[in-house]
Amino acid sequence: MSTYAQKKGFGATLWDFLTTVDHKKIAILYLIAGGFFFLVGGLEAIFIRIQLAVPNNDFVSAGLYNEILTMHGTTMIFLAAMPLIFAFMNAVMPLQIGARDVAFPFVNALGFWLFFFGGIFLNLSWFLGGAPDAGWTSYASLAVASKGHGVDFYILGLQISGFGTLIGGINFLVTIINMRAPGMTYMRMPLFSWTTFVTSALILFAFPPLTVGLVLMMFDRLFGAKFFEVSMGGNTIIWEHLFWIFGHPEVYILILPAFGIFSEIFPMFSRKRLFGYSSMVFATVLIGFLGFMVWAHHMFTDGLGPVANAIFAVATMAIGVPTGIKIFNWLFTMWGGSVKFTTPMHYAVAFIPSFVAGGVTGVMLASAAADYQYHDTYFVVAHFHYVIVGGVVFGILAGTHLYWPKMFGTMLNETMGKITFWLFLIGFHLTFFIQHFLGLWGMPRRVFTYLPGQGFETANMISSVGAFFMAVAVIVLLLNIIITSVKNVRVGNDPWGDGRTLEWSIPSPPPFYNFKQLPLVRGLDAYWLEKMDGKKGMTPAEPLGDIHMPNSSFLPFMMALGLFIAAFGAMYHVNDKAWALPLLIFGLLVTFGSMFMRSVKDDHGFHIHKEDLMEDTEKGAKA
Amino acid sequence: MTNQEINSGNPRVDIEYRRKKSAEEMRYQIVSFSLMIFLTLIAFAAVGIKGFTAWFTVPFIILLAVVQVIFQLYYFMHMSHKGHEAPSLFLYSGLLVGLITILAFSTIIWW
Amino acid sequence: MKRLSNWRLVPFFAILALFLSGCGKPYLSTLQPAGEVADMQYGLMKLSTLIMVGVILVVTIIFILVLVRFRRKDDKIPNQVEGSHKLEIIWTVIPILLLLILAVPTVADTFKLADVSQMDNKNSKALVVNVRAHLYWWDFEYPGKGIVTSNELVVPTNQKVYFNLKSMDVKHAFWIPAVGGKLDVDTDNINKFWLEFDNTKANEAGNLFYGKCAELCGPSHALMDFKVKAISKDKFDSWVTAMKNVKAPQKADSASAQQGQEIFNKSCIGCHAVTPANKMPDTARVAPNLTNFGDRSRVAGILPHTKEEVKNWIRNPETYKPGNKMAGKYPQMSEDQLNALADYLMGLKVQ
Amino acid sequence: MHAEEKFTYETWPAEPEKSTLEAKNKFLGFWLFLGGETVLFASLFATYLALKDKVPNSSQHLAKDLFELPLTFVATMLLLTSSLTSVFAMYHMKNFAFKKMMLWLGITVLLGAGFLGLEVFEFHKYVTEFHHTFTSSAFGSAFYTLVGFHGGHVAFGLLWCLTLMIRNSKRGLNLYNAPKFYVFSLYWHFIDVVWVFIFTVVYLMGMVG
Ligand code: HEA
Ligand code: HEA
Ligand code: HEC
Ligand code: CUA
Ligand SMILES: [Cu+2]
Repeated sequence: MSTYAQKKGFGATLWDFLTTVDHKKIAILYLIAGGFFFLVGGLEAIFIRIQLAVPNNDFVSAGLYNEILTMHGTTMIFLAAMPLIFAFMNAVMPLQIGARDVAFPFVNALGFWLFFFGGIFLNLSWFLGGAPDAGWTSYASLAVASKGHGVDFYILGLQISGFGTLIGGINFLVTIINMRAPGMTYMRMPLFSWTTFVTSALILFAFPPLTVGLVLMMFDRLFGAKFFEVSMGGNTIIWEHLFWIFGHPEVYILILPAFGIFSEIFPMFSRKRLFGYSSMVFATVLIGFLGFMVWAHHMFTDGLGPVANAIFAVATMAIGVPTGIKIFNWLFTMWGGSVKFTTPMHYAVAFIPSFVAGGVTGVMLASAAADYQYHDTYFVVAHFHYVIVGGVVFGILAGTHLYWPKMFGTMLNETMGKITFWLFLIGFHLTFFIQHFLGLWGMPRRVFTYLPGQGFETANMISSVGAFFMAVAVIVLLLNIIITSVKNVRVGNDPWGDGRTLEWSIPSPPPFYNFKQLPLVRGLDAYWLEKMDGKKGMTPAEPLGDIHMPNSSFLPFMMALGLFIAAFGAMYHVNDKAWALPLLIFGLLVTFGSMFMRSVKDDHGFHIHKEDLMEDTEKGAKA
Repeated sequence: MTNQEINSGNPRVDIEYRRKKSAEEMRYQIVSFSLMIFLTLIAFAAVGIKGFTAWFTVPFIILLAVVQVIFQLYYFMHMSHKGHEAPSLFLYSGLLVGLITILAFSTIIWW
Repeated sequence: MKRLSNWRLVPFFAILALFLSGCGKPYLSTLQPAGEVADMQYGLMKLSTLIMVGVILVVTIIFILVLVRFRRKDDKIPNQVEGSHKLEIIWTVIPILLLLILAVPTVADTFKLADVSQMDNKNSKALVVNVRAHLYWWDFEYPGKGIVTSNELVVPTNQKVYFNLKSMDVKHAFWIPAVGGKLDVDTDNINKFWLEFDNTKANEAGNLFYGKCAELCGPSHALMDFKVKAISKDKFDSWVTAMKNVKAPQKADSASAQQGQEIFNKSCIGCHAVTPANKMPDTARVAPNLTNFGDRSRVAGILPHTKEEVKNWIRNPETYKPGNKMAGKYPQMSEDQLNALADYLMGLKVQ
Repeated sequence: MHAEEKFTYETWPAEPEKSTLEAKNKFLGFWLFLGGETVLFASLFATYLALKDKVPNSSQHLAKDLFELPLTFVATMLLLTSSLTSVFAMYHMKNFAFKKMMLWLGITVLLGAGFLGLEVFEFHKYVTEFHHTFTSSAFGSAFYTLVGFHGGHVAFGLLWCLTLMIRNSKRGLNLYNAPKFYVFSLYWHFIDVVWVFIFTVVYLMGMVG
């Protein structure tokens, strides 16, 4: 492989990654950055659990606790879970639909850098006077009252990274609509690509309300607007609505791709096609649609009135139906199959009871009158960690093991993988199961401590112990990654042996142009069909020809950097710092200058010639 | 995925046909522009002329706006042409989400 | 295999039993409801838990069967089944039915809990309490009775009590777990709801329920507790009369207390009132009303009600409630002055 | 068809905005973006409706005191007409008439600039005569944010169009830049769509009371 496998120096590799527009490399960037933020968020979780292990603890102070709590939620949702999911969407979806590239490689890179700089900006708050402390929901009255720059970091950081997510979503949508391989109809698309599609659509419609909410909050905090100032006619409920109109779809943005990953794993390791494929597709779309109709279930105790509460309660319950359809389809995919318990399959199997437990408590929460008791207690904390950790994090961990060979060309160690799994599973249930009861016994959430004698001691201790199991599990995973990367045993196209979809029909990692010739797709599970017909690979849909590829570019990095700089200017401008306004203008100039450069300099990309491709084949055959 | 040739074998015939098509479309567009201006005039008149109640005027001018926007979308932005299935799907989905938002904000923000 | 699945069910029943037995503390737990509202909500909890456990059971049984029966044993390729319409209809329709069973009482109860028509009824004798939440403390006003008390709500049992909730700074939430679900205390608007305190249950709980702030409101959100003294109607009426009788600040009875009163009148009275008929507009009530401080069960909602803790609190409120609005607003007190103040405050009793 | 290919009137494709994969992607991607923008503006409209006339005291002006028909009418006419002129531009783009396209785009820019000028004048008037500012009330904040977001979109559109025109003035039409012009015109119509709702919901409904 002439162009791909060349050894490069560190500087060259770094430059390569800073300028890359290749979706597979961007996937790796997302994986690294998301993984890093997962560790940060996890460390914050550990601090939370240490503080709450015993009553009246003073491991951290009250104010600091609120910062840790806020940053834990914000980091995990926006900077860990979403980017990790984006990593898999980037790495796998184009391969699954048989595309050479995504629709907008440049925009794809820009999306990553915006997320990255937004995340860095947010976390710099720790070193620049304090992190945001109004909860990840940042409800307006408290957020506007919050002193210092913490909440400003939240507003600006999320604004920048949210914009990255939005354009990333558009890119995936266009890729799926326009760039499917010949024969890859919508109803032949693997479920992970389907969930990518629906998730991207949710992103497209859910992020604008967040953007508006953040803009209003920014105007209030930095430019003297009065949206949330009640004495000036403002209204804080506006923020809550905007946040949750975004926030509820957001949780499905997280869970649907995880569902997608599991929908790949169950058929693979059961050697059986997905049970009820079309109803799975239908359920995915339905969940996405209903996801926009239920946001006010987070606001049952706001006093919106019984009519609104009743409507939103019933609408929320309805989501249980399509989700149930999925659960049973997965179970019946395994039914009658030939189930092999690889590490990814462990996660997939454990996901079912864990997620169902979290899902049904969700339906309990949906019962508005009863939610007056659950709301803002540890019962809710238990609910959402059951769905998020038992669903999203399990999905991410499963995906990591499953797609690692495809992304890096080497397998993670299975034994260590299973150790990670068991430790994490035990720790997870230990931590969060008992929290249901804490909530019911009367423990509110977001408390930095609790007084002795209320019956919360034992349960909190158990919960904290569980968190450490998860920490050890994560450390084993890190060791696994290091050890296997050092050994670097190369693997072939289909290292699991049970691959069903297109990504397993090409080398691991794939060449930078993915498919030498676009494959002809003859049905669902295209690669499996060919294998069952006794063929070794896909039948090409086109003769070998030149391939058009995009050029690398440093501009995405610069555009994001510009906004990062400008954000500092906007923030310190309220302190009457003389340099703030110039900094703001300078940052915006960098961004708009880069955009200008991009639009005036034609970029036609380049072509890989037929001859080089043939040479590649020969070398590949020899290697 | 390279594109199929859209033109027929004989470029001249094709060009003639296309010219005629675009000229025809241009006529539609001018008509719809005139209608848009006309609708705008009515809307402003409905507000400018005293004597209508708000209960009549508000729904009426909103209706005029909706009609006018449909002209914009279907004639100026060519949504009536084929190949706009995905754009319409997403535009209408966005519209749906937006309308629900507006409905919520005019009912359950209080007052 | 059958035995195995039965064995696996044991923990679920154990959990169910634990859940329904209602553990936790009687003055705090939502699982030991002590009033009509909490009862209703507990009923919904039980119903929904029952449904959910049923769902989990079904899933678990299928799950275990799959895990046991379909492990890979050989390299045979299983039958590639596309799906089954019959099954799909079953697992669409049954959940819909289950959800309907839950939805109907949910909607009914939601409307019942929101019924505050008695409040607006001019002729009704319903008891109304105006609750005002401040950063880390609670103010309770009994309109029509002309009395105010803080941090300790006093209510009669076995009758509906209606609440008007209003926040004076940021958003809080008013929650008495054992008696009923919470309602947000918003900055934008007054929220209304009702609770009912059951007499027998109140006695079991020692007539004292725990109340909490359930919405993140700043550093001391965790410490924004209050207490609810739920007493019989007669006792409540006599308490109201006793409170009303305090027309002027109560006279201190000992020398030390008298000294304390002087200090108090110099340094503290600017914020704290010691008469129950607080005529100031609500925005001017910046500190808890201390008229009946001696009758309370906690200092500042959290500390044990002892002289020592009163002194500690005044010495340095910041260590007990970070970010509270009292710290640093009055001169540093000497040990003697603290003693005197504590004596005075502990003597402020109406009953 | 390659993007760099040179064309003549005869060989120019019927739908230049969709003749290459890149163009198709751009076309679709932009439409999707407009779908997102719809939600963005809907959120702003919703906020405005919730905060309309929400002022701290009765000395401040309400919508019905501020707005005037003539100004809004002229602004509306400018913007609506500019929508038509950009349709003309696209008509000539499809006929491979580069000069005419540029002319109409130029007119579009002028009309847009006129609109923007009126808006600045209007804002200036509210601030100086009525003391209705961005910070004077929640109503003020919501009004300037909604109308300002639209104005910002107009301003961005003008810069975009000018950049496209200057950049491509010497090179004529090809399949690389034709989709860009087309996408710009979509954007411009969308701004017009938003304005239709602004003049209806903010100005006309504001005057009705
Ligand atoms: C991945 C994330 C995720 C997912 C998937 C879900 C899924 C669901 N959530 Fe959850 N939720 C959160 C993340 C998530 N949630 C978060 C983060 C919060 C807190 C935010 C904050 O305040 O900080 C929250 C809070 C939250 C609340 C607000 C609680 C409160 O603050 O008072 C509610 C209320 O209705 C709710 C409901 C639901 C429901 C009904 C589902 C449903 O989608 C679940 C559907 C699944 C099932 C039901 C199980 C499988 C189905 C079957 C086996 C079929 C048979 C089932 C039945 C008949 C019931 N969630
Ligand atoms: C994707 C979302 C996500 C994930 C994965 C998690 C994961 C975890 N969360 Fe949570 N959490 C939230 C989203 C998430 N969380 C949200 C949104 C809130 C609400 C915030 C709010 O109220 O505003 C919340 C709140 C929250 C609370 C409630 C706090 C409160 O209300 O006061 C608690 C308490 O137990 C908690 C615990 C945990 C734990 C123990 C984990 C564990 O699963 C974490 C496991 C991971 C690790 C343990 C990582 C191990 C790391 C290391 C070992 C470090 C090594 C370091 C180096 C090598 C550098 N989280
Ligand atoms: C700035 C006004 C202010 C001043 C001056 C002030 N306090 Fe306070 N005080 C408060 C506030 C506010 C609280 C509630 C604190 C909390 O719970 O967060 C409080 C709480 C208390 C409490 C606990 C009340 C309860 O309901 O349990 C006591 C006792 C008290 N103050 C005594 C004093 C004394 C004695 C002084 C004078 C030496 C004093 N205060 C001066 C504002 C003030
Ligand atoms: Cu008040 Cu929390
Ligand atoms: Cu939700």
